[in-house]
Amino acid sequence: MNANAFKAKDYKSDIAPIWCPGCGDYHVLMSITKAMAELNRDPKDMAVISGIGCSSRIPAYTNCYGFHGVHGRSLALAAGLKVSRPDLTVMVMSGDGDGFSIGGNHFLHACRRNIDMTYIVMDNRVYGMTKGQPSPTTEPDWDSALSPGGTGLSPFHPLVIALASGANFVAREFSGDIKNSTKTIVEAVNHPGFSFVEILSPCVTFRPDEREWKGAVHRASVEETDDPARAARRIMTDDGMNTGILYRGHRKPYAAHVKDEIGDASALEAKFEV
Amino acid sequence: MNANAFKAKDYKSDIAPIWCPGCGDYHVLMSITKAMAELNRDPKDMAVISGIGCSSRIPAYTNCYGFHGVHGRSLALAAGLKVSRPDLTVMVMSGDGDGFSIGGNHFLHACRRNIDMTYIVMDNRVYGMTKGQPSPTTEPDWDSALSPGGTGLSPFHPLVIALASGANFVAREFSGDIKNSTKTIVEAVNHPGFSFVEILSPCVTFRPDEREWKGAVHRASVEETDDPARAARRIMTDDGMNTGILYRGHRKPYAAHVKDEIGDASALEAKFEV
Amino acid sequence: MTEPQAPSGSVSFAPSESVSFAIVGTGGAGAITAGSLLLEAAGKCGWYGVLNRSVGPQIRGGEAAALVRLATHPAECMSKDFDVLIAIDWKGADRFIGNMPVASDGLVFADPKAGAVPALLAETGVDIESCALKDLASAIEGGRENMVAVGIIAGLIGLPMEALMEVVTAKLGKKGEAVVAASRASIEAGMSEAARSTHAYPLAPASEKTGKRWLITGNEAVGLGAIRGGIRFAAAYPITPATEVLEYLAPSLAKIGGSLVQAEDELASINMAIGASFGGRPSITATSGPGLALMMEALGLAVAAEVPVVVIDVMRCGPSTGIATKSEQSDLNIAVYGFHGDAPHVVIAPTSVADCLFTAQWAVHMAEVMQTPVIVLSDQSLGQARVLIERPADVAFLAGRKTADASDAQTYERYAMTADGVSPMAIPGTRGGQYTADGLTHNLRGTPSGLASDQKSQMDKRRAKIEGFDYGNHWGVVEGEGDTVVLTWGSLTGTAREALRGLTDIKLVALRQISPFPGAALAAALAGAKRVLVVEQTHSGQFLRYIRAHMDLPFEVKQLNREGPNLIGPDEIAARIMDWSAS
Amino acid sequence: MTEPQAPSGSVSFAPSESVSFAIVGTGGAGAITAGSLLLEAAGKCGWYGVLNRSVGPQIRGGEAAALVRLATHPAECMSKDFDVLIAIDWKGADRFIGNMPVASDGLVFADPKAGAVPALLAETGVDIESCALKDLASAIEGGRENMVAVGIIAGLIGLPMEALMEVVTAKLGKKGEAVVAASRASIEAGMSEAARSTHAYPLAPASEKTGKRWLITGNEAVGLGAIRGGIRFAAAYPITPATEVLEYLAPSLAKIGGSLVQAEDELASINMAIGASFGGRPSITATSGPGLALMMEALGLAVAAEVPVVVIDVMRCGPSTGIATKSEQSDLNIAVYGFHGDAPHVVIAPTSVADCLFTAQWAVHMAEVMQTPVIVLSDQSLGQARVLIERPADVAFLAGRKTADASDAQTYERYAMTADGVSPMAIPGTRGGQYTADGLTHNLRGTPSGLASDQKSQMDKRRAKIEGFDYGNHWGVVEGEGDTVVLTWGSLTGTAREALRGLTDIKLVALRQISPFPGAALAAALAGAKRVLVVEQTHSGQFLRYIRAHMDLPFEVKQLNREGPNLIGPDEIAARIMDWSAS
Ligand SMILES: Cc1ncc(C[n+]2csc(CCOP(=O)(O)OP(=O)(O)O)c2C)c(N)n1
Ligand SMILES: Cc1ncc(C[n+]2csc(CCOP(=O)(O)OP(=O)(O)O)c2C)c(N)n1
Ligand code: SF4
Ligand code: SF4
Ligand SMILES: [Mg+2]
Ligand SMILES: [Mg+2]
Repeated sequence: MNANAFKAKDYKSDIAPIWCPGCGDYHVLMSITKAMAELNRDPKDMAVISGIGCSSRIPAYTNCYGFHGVHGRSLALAAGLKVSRPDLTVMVMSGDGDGFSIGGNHFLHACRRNIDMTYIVMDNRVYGMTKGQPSPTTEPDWDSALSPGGTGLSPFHPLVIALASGANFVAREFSGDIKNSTKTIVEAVNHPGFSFVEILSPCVTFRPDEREWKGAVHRASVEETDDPARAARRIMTDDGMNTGILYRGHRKPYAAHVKDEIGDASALEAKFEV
Repeated sequence: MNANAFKAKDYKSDIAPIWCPGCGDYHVLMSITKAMAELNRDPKDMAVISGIGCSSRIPAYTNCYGFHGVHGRSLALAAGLKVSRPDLTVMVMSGDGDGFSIGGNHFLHACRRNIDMTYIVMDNRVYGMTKGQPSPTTEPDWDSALSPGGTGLSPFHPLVIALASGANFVAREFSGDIKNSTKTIVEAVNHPGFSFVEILSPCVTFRPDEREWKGAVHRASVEETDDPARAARRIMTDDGMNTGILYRGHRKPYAAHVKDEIGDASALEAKFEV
Repeated sequence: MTEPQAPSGSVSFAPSESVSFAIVGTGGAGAITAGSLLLEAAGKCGWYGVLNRSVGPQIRGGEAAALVRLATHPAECMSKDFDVLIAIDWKGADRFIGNMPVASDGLVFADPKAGAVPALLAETGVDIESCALKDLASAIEGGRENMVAVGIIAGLIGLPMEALMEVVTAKLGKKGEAVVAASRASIEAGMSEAARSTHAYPLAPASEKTGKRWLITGNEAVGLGAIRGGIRFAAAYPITPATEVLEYLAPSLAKIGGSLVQAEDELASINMAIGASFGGRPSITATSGPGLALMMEALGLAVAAEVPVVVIDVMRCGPSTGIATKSEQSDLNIAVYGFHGDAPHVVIAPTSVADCLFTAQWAVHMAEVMQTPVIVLSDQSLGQARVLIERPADVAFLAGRKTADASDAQTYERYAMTADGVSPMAIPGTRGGQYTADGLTHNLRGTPSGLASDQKSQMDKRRAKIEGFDYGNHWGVVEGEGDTVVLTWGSLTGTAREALRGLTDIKLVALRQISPFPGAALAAALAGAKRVLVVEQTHSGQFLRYIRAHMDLPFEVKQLNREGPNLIGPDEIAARIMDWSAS
Repeated sequence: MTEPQAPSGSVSFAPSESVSFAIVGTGGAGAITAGSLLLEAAGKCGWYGVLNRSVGPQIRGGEAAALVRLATHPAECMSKDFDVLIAIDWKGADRFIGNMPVASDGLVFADPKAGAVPALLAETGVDIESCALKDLASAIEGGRENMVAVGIIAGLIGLPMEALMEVVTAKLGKKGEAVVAASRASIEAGMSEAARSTHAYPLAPASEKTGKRWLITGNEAVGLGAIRGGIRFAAAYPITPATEVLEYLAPSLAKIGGSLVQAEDELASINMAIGASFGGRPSITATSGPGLALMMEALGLAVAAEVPVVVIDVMRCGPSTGIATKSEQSDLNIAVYGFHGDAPHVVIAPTSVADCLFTAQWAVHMAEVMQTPVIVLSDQSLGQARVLIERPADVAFLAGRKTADASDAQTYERYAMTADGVSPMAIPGTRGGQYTADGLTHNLRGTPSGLASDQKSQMDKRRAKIEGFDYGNHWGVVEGEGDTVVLTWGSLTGTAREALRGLTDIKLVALRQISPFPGAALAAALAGAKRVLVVEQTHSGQFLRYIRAHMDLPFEVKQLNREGPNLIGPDEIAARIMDWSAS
């Protein structure tokens, strides 16, 4: 029951998504706005930051402050914002191409830096926006114009990378499961430090096979852990389809050093006087 | 015993290193040239690729083909080279700044792509070339001008990242231990796919405390494994100072598709004829 | 080749040299398929033509339109308006109909069942005929509205059934005879509709006796030209509107023994290409503005380390992410000047879709011979246009890298001074050629150096090789005579040519070679000019600024420039010129 | 302030207005420490001066030299040669001694125990006196050779002991009296040596009655200026020679409640700065050429999304990695033109070390007021020079961003059209101001749009705000009168000023504002010019090319340009001017 001042609709803008009918990202938009309502923060105090891709279009569909930046750099934009504005709730929304391909380095370092924000990647295992090329999470045998016959590369384990590089909260959800997605996002935002949620979100246009995901996902059978090594091992050996919160750590979030009181620059002059 | 045609000195150039006296990288230079002699490949068929940093100066000190590229991109240079010239033995040499900070994304993707080459990172936990700033492997409390009082960030686990992203061979060595470093490099080069060797190599100028490493390193007490999840768990819980080969996998190396026979472009015209 | 027929309309109309039509409908309605079919069939009849698509922001399911122009002569740009506009449906039409003007003597075909004709269009007073696309199609077993539309257009312009069916059979034959028959029936239904129309737009037979047509996009032509030139390695990161270059190269390189690697980002793709080229393989990548921006640091490395590499930049609207699917010429600045430090290199631009092939091949040749990066400035309007052209001539340019021979001398100097500034490059595997390529200031061997003398001599050498190269007469296009000149570059060349058709005493000068600046050649081409109209698709006038920087302009200069996505049309150029002539 | 003394030499020499000396020795020998000490002491006496270092490629332990010039007037560039060169040792001297000419009436002090004077130097026939640095130092308990060298120089130029001891005590006092005493004894020993010399180079007392001196580097001055302007967030990725800007900002920002984040690379650092600025904090980053190249894509985003941000580019020798520790002005092109698409923004350049403060502060002001990226082109010669200057004047410029007020209206348009092109920006937290900043072509609200009208109106707006801004009289420097003009920019301004000292009827015009091009102001400054010498530190003449692109040059133009690391000197400029005047 949500007895809060804000409802999910208060977090939705009036801009019509460009997404294809049936795209999983519609569900993610529902989940994040529902989660925001649960969190009950005023939309004016929330920021949704993204890069480029179908998924990355999401900020403008919310009623929060948003930044639709360049491809792959959302985490860096968000880091600057959160460090200098610790009062804001910052969510970063990305896709598997934006986040794990071009944006991979910022992912590593965001996890390590452990700034208090939430990173949600809508993983559809394809570059949707550019019309169907393999991403780091794409299966090795997926055929496409750019990689005829498939890349032959084993897909990435984003959750393991997150763990190995220091993320403080790691979860996987399925876009169609709005209830659990919402719950997990609320937990992720509330958890201090850098929280990472991978949401499996089908691209019905370039990966029609992903409509099958609905039947394939299942809740994680084991409890979440706070031991990164155990969590990593578990994820490395699972089938990639189990959802839920997998790891919740206790690392100290990044300390921003920003004081509210802005000091006087003239104090800095003494150093130079001869 | 090395009864080979080539000796270590055949792999050394006549160019004097710019390194500070006592720098660990001198030892790494010895180890790689010794390893090359063991491998007994003609220097003309070897390529040593690097980025920018004190450590990245190493190619010109060998007598192989070398490419001293831009900061952080050595793995990409090397990937292009090896895919189009599978006949060459390709070694990539980097530093903790070059390889794990600016070069982090290429590291992730090189591991995943699993091209048959060897990646050696001279980890001194500092940016030596730019005179002493913290790198991703630097301890959180290490004081410097750029991060007074330390960064407060927990250091990276490069070996775990390598495992999580699919490297096929993972090892750690200490530069001062030339015998083991040499042996491990030989194994790394001989192992198919992407091999990663982190060599702890002290920066005596900006990290004089690293002279203590000599006493701190110790051989790994457990046998190498071919189970990445086990290896990851082990490394995540070790003290960062145990050396040896930690993981040797069986993933299929990247298939380059390059044929020796170059076909005729005129065959491509039919497609366009109306 | 089948001969074009007389138009099937009852009234007789004078055949014209060019006809334009648009087929609109939501994605899935098959507008693009219909346009392609008509284009290819026209090719079989010896006509020329071009197809552009206009699509909405939706990834799928939004509005789409096939914009087609057919002509008796090579024609790559659209006319200023359409003779026929046919709508399968009107969904989202408000968003684009303003950009698709129908000629005053044109015709709109609309199915009343598809809803009302948009007010914006109806208000122009253009003739509107209704035709029951839906009913006609559903009356046929397996019939499709877009095929009925094909029939209508074919009927109006006189495109013969046989040519259409040749294409249909090649495309759909595999699906069985029923499908082919349904298409034929649909087309026939459309043709009957056309015959009932009070209008017709017959296209005259192809004027020149020419060889077979090719149907190709600029992006494909660039890829084929690159391979012809010798490219055997490509590194790829997808980006609109360059992705098709990469998607063409992937299977094509595989066929001839080359390879393409999909990189994690553009920083990787350009470095991969440089690495492969260091290994002796001519290498390429393709991107658009945002990706090019990310490649500039490594391109500087290729300049300093003297590694050949070709970058195709298929320009789109900028700045930043801009409009990914629309054209602009606004990457001229970054391509020429976007390096830190002084970095001589080459920038060229194809002047037409057909020329994409030549220009890409020339690019490979120059990159390899001069050991330099070459940036090719194509753009969305070339890259994604599908055109009917004559088979491009074979070009002699090949990758001809000056390499060092094996030797025991141990005295190899990678960056040795030479008369032409190009030093023989040892390819890994060459005995005695070992060296380390370096982006730091270096001496003759490549060893990093802080000496002023090394910095100077290597910079002099790198400049000399670019400035001393013989660019032949490929620097640009000069057509016609007159003291009034239209000066343009790249993709607008075709537009300018079209504008000057029929005008006399006007000279067309267009640059294919952007950098190094072809100063002497351009000065010669402009000698005697009294008035020069500089035409470019940028907001700030980058091209004119660039020219000013390099030469005096001792004549009256006017500027016709505009940002995208609204392309400068032949009519605008002509109007400006007429205006001038009048005054 | 202590008064300068008469030189202690036995013969009397006429005091001069400027004296230059070099102290050389391997790293660890303390040459730089000695030079710094002398500079700071000179500041206490009211002199001006500058210290540059010359270091070898070795990271540590290689050759190092302190190059110092002291003068009675503000002086930031080195003289063409040195009056005194003193060597603690000669290791690696071959590599640099050719770049350190000693004046014909100069003096070399050498310790025979440090080995033979390099032939290159000895052959010049310059006077060489031997002095037993080693022996003198070891005769003193805790004595150091570099302190003896300090004494020698001080003696030769007439720098009083009290000033030196003031500095020594401040620096070494904590280490105990013995250390201070040893320094004093070493300096005294040196002074006695100087007294025995047949030479002396007395410096005249500071000419103008001025206030206290500051001792500051260009990199520090930029940092302080930025903070004065309102910067409260910095993102950092180290790179020579910009690292000191960041290393200055880190603790300084912490002191006043700002913060600095070390990023993983330059792609991250620029995006962090943009993100922080989106949040309302004036933000900055500093880098050099290779890093700037990596930032260009995101700078385009800042243009399109209209986010204020300041980037300090401390230029070094290019292209590619070039020479990290040496100066050049060759990033002008990339700073002005290095964007894909048309991207109006601001580029300015400090004209001296002292001006680094003003220029950085102005940069912050303009970035914030115009909501635009501002690139500041400093260079290694400014950034790493340590100079004695007067306390820079307080400047009124402050970050003054036009923000949107809280509202319930729900009609906020982030990119609304306004008279000056600047739209009020809602800072996150502002009620009713929610919007999404976007790098795609967008409408007034920021929603992505493919419409030609949106592309045009937003581009017009962005250009208007940059071109319509009132840059006041800060666009440049105009000094002197005459129809012969020296035209330069940035760091060479001081060099040119120095060159024109003593010459009459020559005008100095230097640009601080590079882009937008200050056309009207420059044209006014050049009105009546007959001859213009354009001076710049680039190989290709980027600056002249840039000017040509924007204005006609109706006068005789000569060019004095050269790549780094060999800096253009005042003597060269003067020679070119004299040459002209003669002809
Ligand atoms: C620098 C740069 N390179 C490439 C692109 C082209 N591009 C746009 S979106 C995209 C991939 C998006 O994939 P993903 O993040 O998985 O998003 P999706 O569309 O699948 O939701 C690419 C490559 C770009 N805009 N900028
Ligand atoms: C694009 C770019 N950014 C920054 C630099 C400056 N830079 C040179 S080396 C270096 C760090 C090197 O650190 P590491 O790789 O650890 O090498 P080390 O010197 O410690 O061996 C940096 C930041 C550069 N050359 N290029
Ligand atoms: S292309 Fe795929 S990811 Fe993009 S909107 Fe369509 S379904 Fe969604
Ligand atoms: S600074 Fe450190 S890493 Fe660099 S050469 Fe010196 S000791 Fe080695
Ligand atoms: Mg995706
Ligand atoms: Mg290091």
